[in-house]
Amino acid sequence: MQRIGVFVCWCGSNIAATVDVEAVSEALKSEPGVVFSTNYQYMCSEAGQNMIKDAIKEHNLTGVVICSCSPRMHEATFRKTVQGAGLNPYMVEIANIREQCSWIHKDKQTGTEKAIILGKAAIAKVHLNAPLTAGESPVVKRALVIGGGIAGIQTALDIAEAGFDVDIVETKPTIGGKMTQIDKTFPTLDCAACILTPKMVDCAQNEKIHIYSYSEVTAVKGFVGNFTVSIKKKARYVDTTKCTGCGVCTEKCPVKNVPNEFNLGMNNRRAIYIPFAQAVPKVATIDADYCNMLKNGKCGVCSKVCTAGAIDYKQQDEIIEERYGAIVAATGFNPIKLDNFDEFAYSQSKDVITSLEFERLTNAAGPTSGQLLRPSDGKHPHTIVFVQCVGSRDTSGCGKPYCSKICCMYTAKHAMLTREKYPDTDVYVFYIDVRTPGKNFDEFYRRAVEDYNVHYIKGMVGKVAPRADGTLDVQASDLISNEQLHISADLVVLAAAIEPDKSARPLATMLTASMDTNDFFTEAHAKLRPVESPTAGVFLSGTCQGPKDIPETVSQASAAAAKVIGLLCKDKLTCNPCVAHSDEMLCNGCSSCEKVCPYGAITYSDKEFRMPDRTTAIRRVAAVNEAVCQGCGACTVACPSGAMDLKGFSNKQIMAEVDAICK
Amino acid sequence: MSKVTKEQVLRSSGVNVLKCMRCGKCSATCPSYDEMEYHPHQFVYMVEKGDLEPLLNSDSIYKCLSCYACVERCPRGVEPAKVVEGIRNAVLRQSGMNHIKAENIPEMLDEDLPQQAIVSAFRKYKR
Amino acid sequence: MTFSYYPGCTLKTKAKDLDRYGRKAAEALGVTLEELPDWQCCGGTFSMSKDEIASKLSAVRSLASAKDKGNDLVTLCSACHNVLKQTNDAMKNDPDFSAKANNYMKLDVPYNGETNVIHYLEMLRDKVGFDKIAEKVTNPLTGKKIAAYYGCLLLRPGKVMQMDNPENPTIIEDFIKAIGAEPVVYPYRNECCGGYVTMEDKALAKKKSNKVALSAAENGADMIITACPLCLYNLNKNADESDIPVYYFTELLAEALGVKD
Amino acid sequence: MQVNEKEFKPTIVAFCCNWCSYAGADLAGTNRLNYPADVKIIRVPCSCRVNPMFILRAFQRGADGVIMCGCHPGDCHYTTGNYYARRRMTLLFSMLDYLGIERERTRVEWVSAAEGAKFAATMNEFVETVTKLGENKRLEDLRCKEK
Repeated sequence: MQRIGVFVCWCGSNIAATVDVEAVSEALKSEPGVVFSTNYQYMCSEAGQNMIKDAIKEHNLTGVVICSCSPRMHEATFRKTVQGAGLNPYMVEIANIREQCSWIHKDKQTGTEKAIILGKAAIAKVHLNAPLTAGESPVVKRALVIGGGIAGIQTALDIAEAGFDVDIVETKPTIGGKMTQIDKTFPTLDCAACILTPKMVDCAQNEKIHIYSYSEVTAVKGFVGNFTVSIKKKARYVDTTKCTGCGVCTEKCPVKNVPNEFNLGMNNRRAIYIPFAQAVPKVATIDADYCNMLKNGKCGVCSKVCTAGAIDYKQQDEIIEERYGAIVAATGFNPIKLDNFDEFAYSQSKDVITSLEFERLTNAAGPTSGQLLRPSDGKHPHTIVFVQCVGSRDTSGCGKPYCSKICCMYTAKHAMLTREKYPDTDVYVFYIDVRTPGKNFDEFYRRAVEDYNVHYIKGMVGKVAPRADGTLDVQASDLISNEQLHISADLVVLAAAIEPDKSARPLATMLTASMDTNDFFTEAHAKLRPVESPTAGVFLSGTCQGPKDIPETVSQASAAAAKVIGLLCKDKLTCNPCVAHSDEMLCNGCSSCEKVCPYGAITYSDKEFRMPDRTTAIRRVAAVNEAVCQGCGACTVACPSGAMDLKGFSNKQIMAEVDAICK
Repeated sequence: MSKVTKEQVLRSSGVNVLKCMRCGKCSATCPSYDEMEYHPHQFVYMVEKGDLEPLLNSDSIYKCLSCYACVERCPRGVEPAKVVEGIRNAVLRQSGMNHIKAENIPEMLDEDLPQQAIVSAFRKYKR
Repeated sequence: MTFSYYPGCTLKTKAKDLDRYGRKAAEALGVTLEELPDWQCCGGTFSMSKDEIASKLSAVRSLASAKDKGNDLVTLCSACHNVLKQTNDAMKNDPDFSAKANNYMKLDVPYNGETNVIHYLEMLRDKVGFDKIAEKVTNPLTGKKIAAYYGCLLLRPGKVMQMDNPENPTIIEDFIKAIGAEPVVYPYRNECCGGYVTMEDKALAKKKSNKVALSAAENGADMIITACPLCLYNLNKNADESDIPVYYFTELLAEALGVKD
Repeated sequence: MQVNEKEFKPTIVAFCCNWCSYAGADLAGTNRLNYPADVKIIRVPCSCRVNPMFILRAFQRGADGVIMCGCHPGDCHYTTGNYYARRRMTLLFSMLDYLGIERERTRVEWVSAAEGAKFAATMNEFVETVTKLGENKRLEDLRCKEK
């Protein structure tokens, strides 16, 4: 018989306000096996933990039940506590009376009754708990960063700095990501390229970092400390070891009409191309959709002009496999498509552009060499209207329900830069709210208004009507003066919402990492573990976790790196001891469990058994590799003979909980 | 006029005015804006505040073209036109509050005017 | 191809052309339109108030009778289409409304929005096919620059009407191409012409219809086509700053098919 | 609030996988989204850990409804667990239906860690359905009463 101690937490008033904690600890005192029961303001505090330790020693407790917040919150804390008092850490069960009780039931009687039942279920379970010992598994000392934008670059550099090998997988021909397309950065107006390209070069030159550009992750197997990842290196038809990046091929290629994605299709590139001058790696890539040689075998110009002999039309996609201890998702974002917002005439007029397109139009390496010119006629625009929140904060189903966070600041930047370079331009910004939390952010926005005379108007644009004379009639509301405005604009810039990159969803499935309804990766804890995925060994960097500006992205990237380094520093990891276990005496060797195991943790072998009549028999029985088993329990239900059970969540334990609840 | 309550308008229109984030896109898109004393976003806000009296007495309720532009373009799915219709119906359902009287119809007609216009006018302006 | 057909009251009086040419063109395209024998006036406008039941019943009656016929219900007048489609949607998706309406109607079998309501244009696009129409055109309107006027009722509310992208529609433009003419895209094709207030506020109706007509003319259109009798009236009568002619789309279709008398 | 003694309060057991649905329930709590106290959650590592025996046991001990929640298909933390669970439950529920336990008393629902609102809404709806059905007696009658 266990000697059980019950500890009911008030969680300040979080639990105590709607659950009568005194009544709960009193009621649970009379449960069989309970020799001690108490309640306290904060069980997780040092005083609370000491109370538990003291009680274990004083009352010789063999099991502990804590009625408190979710086990997802403090199970680990309390396991450590009891371990400190000499008890096996797996002799603790948590009854979740906060998230599942006090926070959702307003009536104190209801809450108290339910809390008592949850407590009884935990007591019933702990009666059947057995001490468990965690095994160990080795750590592969290499990290994978998926995505080579500023987030991935920073994470990789920091991991490499700590002395670990790290690979970057980037789907584009070059690393750098969205930041390469940006002209200036807020609130300091640094040139984006000037601060980014040195980091790209650092990545390329760091011997600890290996860049798989133009590559994709196609499969992930394994678990924390020991992932096996398949990476597809897409055929770029150029031998990267030979290509010198001289660029002659990109000048001689006869196919000149390929929309240049780097400039968002506002100008053209060739079928063989280097995305931009500072690309890393600086090697050419052939676009198979446009290359004449690859399409119909007629051309070969690039091959002829390449003095390095790097062109290889026969190159194939190649899949390599690599092992990693930790994986960082840094898949980034894209602006949303504006198909659902045709009231702003984005698809009807060339002079209605997105903010990212505006960046290219003001960038010296952009299609207009940095001259702000209208895409339709190449003339200088004199009246520019910026529309904020296009598709952000939209619950109608057309856009995204969240705030994209960066638009207020970059729009202030665009407006300010325009006024600085072209003082003869009238600039209007339509806003719902101007959101500028951040160091020097509001000051920056106010400069746009006060020093640069940008017209900020509270209200939204309802319609943009392209006129036959090339102007755009912007119909909008001015909520402060309670007027409907008509502004004749030359250029309209839409601050399109941002969304996670489309590759994130399939990647999350491969990583078994969870996502929210907007396809942003979910963090393990919103406040306390913001750069970890709930899936052990998977970390989050940058906008794949939620909208972020560059400074925030870089901080999160470094934070993710710190977590990875913490993991890779360990030689061995403690495994989850709640793993499957087969009772050889019951196993009939049917292989049902082996077939459902997603990790291949179950193996069969012939074993000699001594039979009751003193003969020996050879039987085929299952054995679980505890270092590989992740404890899902699929095998326990598949087993027809009842030989397979899961430690920590055994059939008997769960049945005991069921009984306690249904009493 | 008997008292028209906020709850009555909300029930009749089926609109959740609390969803409004005050962006003003409804009023930005409204083709009748200049003819209205109170504009679509004000209808939503004033109903939320329970400030119905000015709306009930304003000609603005007859200026709405029921063109659904605000309904289509509202980023929060608020459907301001339904609030306007809710207020208008609350007025028309009061006795003697018909906005168009049958005897005045003939003088408004011309030979090409489609039936649709008359039927609609009756529906929109008369109990 | 056989469809049930709901003409509506305006098509029986002031908009006979819309109806007549629509039927002729359908015949030429091998489509049979069977007029619902017991159709009733749709009510002209769909009340957005959830507690307006009685005024929507006539539309429900027509919809229920089309259900008995078993064919898709084709409408031609934009207003009727809007009312029938919205009423049908309410019968299908607003259990409170459909319960009350069924209660009033006392049908043998309750009606729950089973009828599929499509506009004549949708019939042309989805059932006949614009490519098939182009093949049957004997008298193409080559060189004509035509502005499509959608107005408000054909496309909105987009979630219910589901005819086309409500902000950047193409169905009438594709129709114009099918009859051999050149579509003119202009920004006010889906903005309201102010038809509803033509009796109440002439000045407003003028202002709005002029905006549409002038925008079409400014973009080089020779004529405007529409599916709505009220829009046609309003653009003809009240858009006094422009003399751009306005036609029903069915008239041009009949002309292109060579069946306009 | 005065609790009516005679009012039927169903006993409902909810099996929730640790990674998605249990976290979804936590989120419902964090967001203070109410659902009836009749629902008691049992944490399991994965929906595939739910042995049909557990559900039979619950009904035998007097549960009025049993709901199993897991990660959305394709999003299982263990890659494939919820697929096994889905198939097992389909078979089990049709067998229970055959035994006279109404189909409405059993349910499988996919709730992600981000769907606190869905968790609360699902539980509200399920409790309402089971409450309407009233007390479940079929399997309870079969058990050997211990007391």
